[in-house]
Amino acid sequence: MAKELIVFIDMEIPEMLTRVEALKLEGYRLMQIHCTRVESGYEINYTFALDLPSQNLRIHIDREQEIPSISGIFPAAFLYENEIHDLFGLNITDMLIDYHGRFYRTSVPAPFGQAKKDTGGGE
Amino acid sequence: MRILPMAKIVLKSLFRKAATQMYPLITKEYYPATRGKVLNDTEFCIYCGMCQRKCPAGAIEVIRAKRYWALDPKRCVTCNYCVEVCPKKCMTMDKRYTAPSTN
Amino acid sequence: MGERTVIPFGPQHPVLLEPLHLDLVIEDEKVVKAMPSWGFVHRGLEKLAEKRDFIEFPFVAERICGVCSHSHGMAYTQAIEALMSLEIPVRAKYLRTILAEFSRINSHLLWLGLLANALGFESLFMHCWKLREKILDIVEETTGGRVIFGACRVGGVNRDIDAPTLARMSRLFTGMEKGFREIDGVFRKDYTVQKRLQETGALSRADAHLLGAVGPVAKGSGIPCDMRRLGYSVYNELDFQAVVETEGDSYARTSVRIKEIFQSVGLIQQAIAKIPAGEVSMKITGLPPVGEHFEMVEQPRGEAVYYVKGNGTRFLERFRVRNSTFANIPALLKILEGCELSDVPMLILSIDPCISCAER
Amino acid sequence: MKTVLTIVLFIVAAPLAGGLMAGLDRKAGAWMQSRVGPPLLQPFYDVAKLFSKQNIAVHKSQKYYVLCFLVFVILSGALFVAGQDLLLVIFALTLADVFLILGAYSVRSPYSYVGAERELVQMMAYEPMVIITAIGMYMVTKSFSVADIAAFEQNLFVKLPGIFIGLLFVLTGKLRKSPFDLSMSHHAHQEIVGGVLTEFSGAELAMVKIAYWYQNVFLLGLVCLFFASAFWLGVGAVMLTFFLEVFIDNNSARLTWQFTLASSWIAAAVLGMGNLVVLIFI
Repeated sequence: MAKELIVFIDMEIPEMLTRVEALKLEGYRLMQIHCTRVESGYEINYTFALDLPSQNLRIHIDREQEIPSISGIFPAAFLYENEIHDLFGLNITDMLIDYHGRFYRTSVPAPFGQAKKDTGGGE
Repeated sequence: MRILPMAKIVLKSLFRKAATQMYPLITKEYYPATRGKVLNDTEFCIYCGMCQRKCPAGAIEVIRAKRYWALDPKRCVTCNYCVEVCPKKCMTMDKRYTAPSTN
Repeated sequence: MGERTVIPFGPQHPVLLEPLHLDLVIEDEKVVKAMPSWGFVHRGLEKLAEKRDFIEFPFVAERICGVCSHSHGMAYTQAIEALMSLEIPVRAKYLRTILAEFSRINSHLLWLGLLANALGFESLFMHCWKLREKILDIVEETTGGRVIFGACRVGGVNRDIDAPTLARMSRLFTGMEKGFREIDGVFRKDYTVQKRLQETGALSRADAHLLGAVGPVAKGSGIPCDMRRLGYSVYNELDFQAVVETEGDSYARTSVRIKEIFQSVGLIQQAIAKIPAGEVSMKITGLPPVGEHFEMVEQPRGEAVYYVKGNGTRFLERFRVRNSTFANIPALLKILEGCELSDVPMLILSIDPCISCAER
Repeated sequence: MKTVLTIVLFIVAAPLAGGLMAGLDRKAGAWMQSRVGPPLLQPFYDVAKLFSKQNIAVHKSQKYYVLCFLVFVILSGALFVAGQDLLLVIFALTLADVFLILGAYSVRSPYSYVGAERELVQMMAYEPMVIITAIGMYMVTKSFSVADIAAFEQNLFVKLPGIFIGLLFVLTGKLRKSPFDLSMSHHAHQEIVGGVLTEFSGAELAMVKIAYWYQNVFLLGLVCLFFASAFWLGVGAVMLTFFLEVFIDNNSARLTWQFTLASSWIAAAVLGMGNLVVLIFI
């Protein structure tokens, strides 16, 4: 996908929620949600698409912060949110279907949430 | 809507040779490019460990001091990358697969 | 109103070859509710990107899935190339596209076989897979791998395909088209198959959009959601239209996939006719810069979203895959509600699930 | 004395014939699917292996139900070859099936339950047609006794073509072939796994398989009865029927129980009852 078609918009949680509702009314579909660990905490990307170009809403959060679920607006979001909860250990509230940490059966709890170790490649 | 459109195919197959083969009794013709299994001609190997470092599956173990080279066939994903990076070109990709074992 | 029973369906079930577990609440034989759970094959491949050199990682990315492996490799390499602003040789792009369409035919034939199997139609199942074998053979001959092609490398493809072989690849379909037409006739005209597929698992256009369905599921409900229209690789130079059906039932989804087989044949022939001479790979210098990139590709099963974030080292900061199965699960739950128990395997298959893709 | 010998011959030879038929079924099916297929004697190897397996019964009573199933299948076959009342034979076979269903109900497995329910539906689907067959045979030969029917000098098929075709229709379900292999399929590629047989294992499963061999021989004997006046014609009809069932199996998808029930009853009403009505007026 051409780079110019992807727009990243940084915002706060309340603003994000109103924006998501507006996007739904405009006929966007939820493309994906993903979380990335950054130095100051975590950032969550919400990608929406209308036909083909996409919009990315991005929020920055801390580990303890509660994130309201958007599965009430886009029902399909519950899968992504459970994934983020299980892999990063973040608190997402009011999910449509909450697996309470039993979505992924990982041997280590929240494996993606831990700080990156200095690895030199290989095993 | 048609009744029994499959009948033609089924009847044709009934009187033709089966498409399957009795592997491993009969092995198929492999292509020159087929990635079957990794072989190393240790006579020319300098045990540099390049293959070990590059292997995405961590299947190769090289100990330079002991002139030791081993491949764990269960971990190997036959991606051919070790063969590509080998500086001495002593590693080859055999086009035959590892034979099945019964035990 | 009958007694409610919960039937555990999967993760190991003879019909459902994917490690997906569903708790089906049934009333007599009617499914009232379906509750999914998974996590049986989570391998942490996204995390592995932090430990593997970005040049070596296509091998891992391809192994996310065994059927659409080529499109995973293609998506990963395209994402890295975009991140590094590399312009790879055009011939390499063409070769990738040709192989991607071969992989699509392979995937659809495999899926049609599995659908026939779920319907208890063994001979059709075997026949689809017999056709698929020819595709796999030519792919093995040209790339070296039957299932995992291993063709995509950052900066191009691993080996060139010479002109006579390309011509043979194009000619292959003159013989195979008859076979495709035969199975098309069975899937779309056979009374028993029609009886099972038509009007089961209907998904309206609005629902498909709201639930974020992608790929043949969305196309079957009338949404022309085909990422190839973005024109990545060389799709902008090829002439094609997204296949769309409007009924939204299992029959529509089957039709979409059968039509896509014919479409892929056309795309391969177009690409082989147009392919320019030249290099097939380029030398990579430098490292992925600090930055991020989204890459969308149309896999046989639907749209896949790749996200890569570089940090200026050999290892990616974050690598993320969202494949089509993940996006289609909510649609699956919707179509499972109110269906017959006997239709459950067929409906699960109708989204073409690949759990190892979805869990990575 | 002759009757006793016939019964003994049936008890010994029927499983051999049934097993060979099962092998042939798998072989012919494989050829139709472009496969090599298993050896002809594979069903015997399978059963021998099943007997050697560790015996795990989910529920104790299962064993007795399976035993009763086998005994009553053999009994119905024996009554048939002994030339007893056809109705008695049919109801003995029904009783046998009831034991299998009880066996499936005796364990708490949803797959087994659904399989048992479907088996009941299947019984409802084929039973009318089988009874019409007996009535049709009675109307032609004026006897329900298998011995009398077999000794009847005319070819029954000439007078009962509708009933014969109707019987072939329901036989598809009874022989566990697509499109009517609802409750249990030989391939186990089914939404309810093995259906009624899901919870049977080891020796019990082997016994069920042997019972099916007996039953298939008996069912094809019923087909043969239509051509009893000319023995070789009967054998030909049986072979053709068998091939046709394998062929249909490889030519159709599995249908739903609603469709099975409706189509079987329609077949019974149109072909069976139609044939009976014609018999009354000629």
